[in-house]
Amino acid sequence: MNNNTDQTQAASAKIPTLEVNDLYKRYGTLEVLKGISLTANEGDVISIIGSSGSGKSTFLRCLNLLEKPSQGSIALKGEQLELIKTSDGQLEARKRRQLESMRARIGFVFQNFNLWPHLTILENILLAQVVVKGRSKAEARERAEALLEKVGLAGKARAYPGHLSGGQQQRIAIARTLAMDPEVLLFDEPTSALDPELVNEVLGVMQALAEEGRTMLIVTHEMRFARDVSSQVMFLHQGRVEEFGPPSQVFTQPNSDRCKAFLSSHL
Amino acid sequence: MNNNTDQTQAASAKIPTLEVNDLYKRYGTLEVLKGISLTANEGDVISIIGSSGSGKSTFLRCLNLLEKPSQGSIALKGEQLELIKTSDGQLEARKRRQLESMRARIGFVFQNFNLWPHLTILENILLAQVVVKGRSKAEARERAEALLEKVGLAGKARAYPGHLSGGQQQRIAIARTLAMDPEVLLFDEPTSALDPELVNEVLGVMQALAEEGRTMLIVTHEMRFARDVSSQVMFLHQGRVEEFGPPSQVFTQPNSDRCKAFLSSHL
Amino acid sequence: DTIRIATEGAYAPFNFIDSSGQPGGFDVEIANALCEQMQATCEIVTQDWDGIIPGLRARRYDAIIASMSITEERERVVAFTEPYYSNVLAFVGPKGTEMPTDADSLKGKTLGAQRATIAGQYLEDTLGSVVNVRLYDTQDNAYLDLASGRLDGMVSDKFPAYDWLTSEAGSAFEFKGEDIDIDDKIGIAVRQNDTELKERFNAAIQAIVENGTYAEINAKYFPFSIY
Amino acid sequence: MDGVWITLQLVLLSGVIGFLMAVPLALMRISKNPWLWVFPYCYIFFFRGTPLLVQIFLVYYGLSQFESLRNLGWIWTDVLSQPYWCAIIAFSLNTSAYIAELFRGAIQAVPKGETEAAQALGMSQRQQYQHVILPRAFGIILPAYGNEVILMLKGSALASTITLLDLMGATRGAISRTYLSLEFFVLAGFIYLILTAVLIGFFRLLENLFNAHQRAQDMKINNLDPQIKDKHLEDSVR
Amino acid sequence: MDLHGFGHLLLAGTWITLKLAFTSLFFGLILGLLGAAAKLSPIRILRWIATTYTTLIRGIPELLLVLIIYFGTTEILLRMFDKYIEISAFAAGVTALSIAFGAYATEVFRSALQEIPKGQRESAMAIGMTRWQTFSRILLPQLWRVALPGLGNLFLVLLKDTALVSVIGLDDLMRQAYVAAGFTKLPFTFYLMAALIYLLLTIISMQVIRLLEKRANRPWQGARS
Ligand SMILES: Nc1ncnc2c1ncn2[C@@H]1O[C@H](COP(=O)(O)OP(=O)(O)OP(=O)(O)O)[C@@H](O)[C@H]1O
Ligand SMILES: Nc1ncnc2c1ncn2[C@@H]1O[C@H](COP(=O)(O)OP(=O)(O)OP(=O)(O)O)[C@@H](O)[C@H]1O
Ligand SMILES: [Mg+2]
Ligand SMILES: [Mg+2]
Repeated sequence: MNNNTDQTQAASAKIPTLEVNDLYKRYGTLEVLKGISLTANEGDVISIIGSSGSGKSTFLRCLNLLEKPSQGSIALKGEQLELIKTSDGQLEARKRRQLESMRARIGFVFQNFNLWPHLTILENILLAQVVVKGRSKAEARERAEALLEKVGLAGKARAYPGHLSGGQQQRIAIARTLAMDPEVLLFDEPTSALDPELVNEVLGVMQALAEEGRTMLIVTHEMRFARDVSSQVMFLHQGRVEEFGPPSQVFTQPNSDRCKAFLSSHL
Repeated sequence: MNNNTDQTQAASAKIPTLEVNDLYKRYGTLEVLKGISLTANEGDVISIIGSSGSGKSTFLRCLNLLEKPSQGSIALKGEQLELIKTSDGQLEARKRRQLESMRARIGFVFQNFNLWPHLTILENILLAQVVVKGRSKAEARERAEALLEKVGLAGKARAYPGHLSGGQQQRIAIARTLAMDPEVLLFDEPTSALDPELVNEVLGVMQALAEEGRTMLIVTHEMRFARDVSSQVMFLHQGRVEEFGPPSQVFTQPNSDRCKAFLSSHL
Repeated sequence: DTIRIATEGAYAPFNFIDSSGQPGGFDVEIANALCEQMQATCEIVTQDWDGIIPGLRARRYDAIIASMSITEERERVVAFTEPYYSNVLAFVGPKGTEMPTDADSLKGKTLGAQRATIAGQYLEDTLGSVVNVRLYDTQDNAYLDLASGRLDGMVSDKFPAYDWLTSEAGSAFEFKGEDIDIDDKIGIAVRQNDTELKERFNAAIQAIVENGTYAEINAKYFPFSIY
Repeated sequence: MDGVWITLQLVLLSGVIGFLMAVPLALMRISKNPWLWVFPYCYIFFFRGTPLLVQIFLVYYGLSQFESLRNLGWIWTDVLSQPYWCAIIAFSLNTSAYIAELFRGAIQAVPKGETEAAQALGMSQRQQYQHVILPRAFGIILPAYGNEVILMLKGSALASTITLLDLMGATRGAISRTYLSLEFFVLAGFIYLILTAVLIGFFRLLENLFNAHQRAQDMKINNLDPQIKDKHLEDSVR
Repeated sequence: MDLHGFGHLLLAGTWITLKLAFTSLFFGLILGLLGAAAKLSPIRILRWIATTYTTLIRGIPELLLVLIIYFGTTEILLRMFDKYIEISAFAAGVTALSIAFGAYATEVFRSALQEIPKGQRESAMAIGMTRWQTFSRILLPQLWRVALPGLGNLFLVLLKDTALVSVIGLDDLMRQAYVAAGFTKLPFTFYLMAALIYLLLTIISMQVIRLLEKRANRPWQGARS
């Protein structure tokens, strides 16, 4: 926990890319997130680990308000996302415009991909570029094709998502998000359906993105991945941050017993 | 490839649990499986590895005819599944009854879970036990509750699948299949959404099942998992079996270059 | 045995269904008088107009007494008795206006009638080229449009129109010009091979006209003879 | 045969107008803001609740009861007093209520993940609807929408109530001259059947266009692009 | 409103209308489900039958269907036994309306079935359920969610289509209003009254449909996908 504070102080000089303060999320009486704070700077790659049901996905989803948090604050590059309480006690964006523009700057890759079934692969990647970013069709197509090439699926441009294998869908989902050139990227288990070769590739892509100065939050179950790629690791347990720090520290000398136990099971 | 033949000869004395011969699958002009044969004996745990899109899921799905194979034969405990050609050139079960009873004896855990969203978790696990196995409600419920306990989700019995985290859904999918006490179990990436702790647990469950004499085919991207649990490893590439043998051999001295390259990426 | 007779039940004053659910009206009273004359037991059923001839052919009932005009086309499918009254047409227009009913002076006016009736045919055939013809599904609709002012006038069966003119809704209108006799005879329809029943009806009609029963009924509804 | 033409005009024109009205109605209807959903709720309630006949009546005979409308100049003389336009108005209002209800259901049936994906990419609400939700919903309702258009085709027979000589009106006219009612009904039925078959064919075409993903998934794999390949699988070794 | 003593007749008509509507709804739903299942079946003949059914039945006016079924059957019976056999107008009306409703419902169910993710069917089959079990336990319960709005539309149309059966001698609500209007010369009064009754029935149906929809949607409430 004190690592968290250290890190916040260290970063206070420049504006953090993403700043989350004391985030809570309740489903009815079930409290899933119990006050999570996080500061991510430019180029940070933060892995979020924790056991199933500990609130990792919920946390990510709260960051771009796919899930309404119950309490807390979120700021992107110093710009505070304005929130108001709704009648059901959850928070909601005050200005829809602000939310939309923030979302366009935050990329999100879903755990279950959520491709649009009625559009072809190419159209899936084109759409948001054209309507949100306002790119020309030609420009967007060029970008899409380059990305498809990169994830090795150029040949599938005209297929529908229903024709793809799990790993292929996952790669498309990643390409769709990358096409938007977001400043912050949120990945929910981006490699769960990928084979080791592809994991390495995706890992390469992410490292390149980090070097470009993009900030990434990655929920993952692959400890190897977390150790090798990330600049910080966050261990969630029952909706609380139990451990936070650089991987060297978290993986070798965790403070929390809970974290120790969790990591020990990773052989 | 010759490992495959060796193994068939060794097993010829007793009846193999699952025997697949020369399985082909074509989607239009795209040939996804190009003649796959496999013999699995009681207690065998066979891991199927290979890169994304190599046909692993398709192979599993063909085994219980979720996907119609184009050619080949399948036998369960010596009982040949009777197939006939349909007008579109794919194979179909000749007697629906036979197919249904075979399917009830073959468990299948899907890559994307496919829980039934309109039923609660408990009902998801109860349903097939009652309508397919003909168990009494009370008996089925007892079994379901024991399994929920085992996968650590007893508290979620009355929730709907849409309210669960990815890992929780995956565990339910496993429980639902186990509840049927199948003789052969087919798993499509059963641990992709699980954290390392749970992976270990599921691994334990599988080992216990193998010791009970159940046969398992597991598609997985976790090489550690493949190495530790399986009795045989099958490496698929472009719809062909490129390598088959005990993990000790496949992981340390693979014959195929392609397999070497694949494994080398797994650090 | 009983003779089953169908009537429509929505063509007042000839046939209607009153608030107790009983059929009544000129047709019904004639039907009852005929049965009494024939010393037969009768049952009167009501039936929607569109299905009334098919129902007869399907033997749901044996005769139709529902103010049905005797026409060549109908005679191809059913047989008719001698007429039991004659229909004439009349022009109807708003009270207090001059409305000559010759073709020249009607030129450019809008006249209405019910579709699929003799009146409608008459209007189309004789005045169709000079006036705007509007044909309505039901007579009620034609009345409504007359009242709304869309129509300058209307051609209709005289007797039902008489009934409407005497009601509150029609009090602002009156008959215009002369009656139009288009030789429209109203008869009782029976199945074509049912000659025996036809003859019995014919005899009975003659009998009630002669013994004054007919005139009695007529007087109940109209101050003039419609035979 | 003029009747057929009028019938077709009625169906096509009010079909298009009705569809255009249905979309905003459905969108307002699913809003959580009571000021927005009350109007479409009542509208849908009224137009689905009363027989089409009554609606035609109200437009044609009802409007004429208002003195003020009759003084509207060309709106009255060229539109509101014309049976043709009254029929179009009534049919459009009627069908828009039914289609709006279909749309509402379909919009709610679009899987949530697909909307979330659009949100996460920063699409505005309008864009989400325009590019993801409505196209998906349209695909979902197509078969039921075909129903509505066919029902309207047959409903158009009611136009004869207000003196418009559509197909049914023409048939009745013919019946009044011949009294061979059943035979003429059969003839009219045959013409309706042909018109319906044409409509059904048209909707099948639309479905193939809009729901290509389903079709391709289910059967016509043969038509898939033989080029589709996963680069990742290509041999890098040999 | 002064109904001139025709109130009880309107009520009787309403009762007939309701009986017709609900009986036809019941059989029509069954036909619709069968039709949709046939349309999506791999067996070509079944698909062909279902397509013919929906095209033909949706193609001919409902009135004609009523006439054909009622008078057609009488005619056939007449030819067969050479004497008049009364067939119940109610049964004929219900048959005609059910067949018509079923044809439209087929399309609604078909679109709903196509929206259920393929994986749902697959996981049921993989666990060994028969086709019927898959259909009744997995598909049917999920079907309603998508199908209800379309079915609601059809039911409201059916409610009014019951008026067609007056042609075969059933005194439904519309016919009673027509008769009363004819007797009293007050068409506005009686048609308005009939409209109000239809509206009342619509309100009730809409509420019931809303409840059903809410129930069908419950498992998805607050769910993520
Ligand atoms: N319905 C379909 N129509 C056409 N091609 C298909 C269809 N389903 C799968 N394919 C193709 O078949 C190939 C094999 O797919 P499969 O799902 O078996 O891969 P996999 O080995 O399971 O991959 P992953 O590890 O990514 O899940 C892929 O290239 C895929 O695009
Ligand atoms: N819509 C919902 N309603 C109620 N509870 C929910 C809902 N969504 C999630 N939960 C609960 O919130 C908890 C956290 O879920 P979350 O998806 O964040 O877990 P996770 O850390 O991502 O797990 P996994 O690694 O399995 O994906 C879980 O216990 C889950 O059951
Ligand atoms: Mg998760
Ligand atoms: Mg797969």
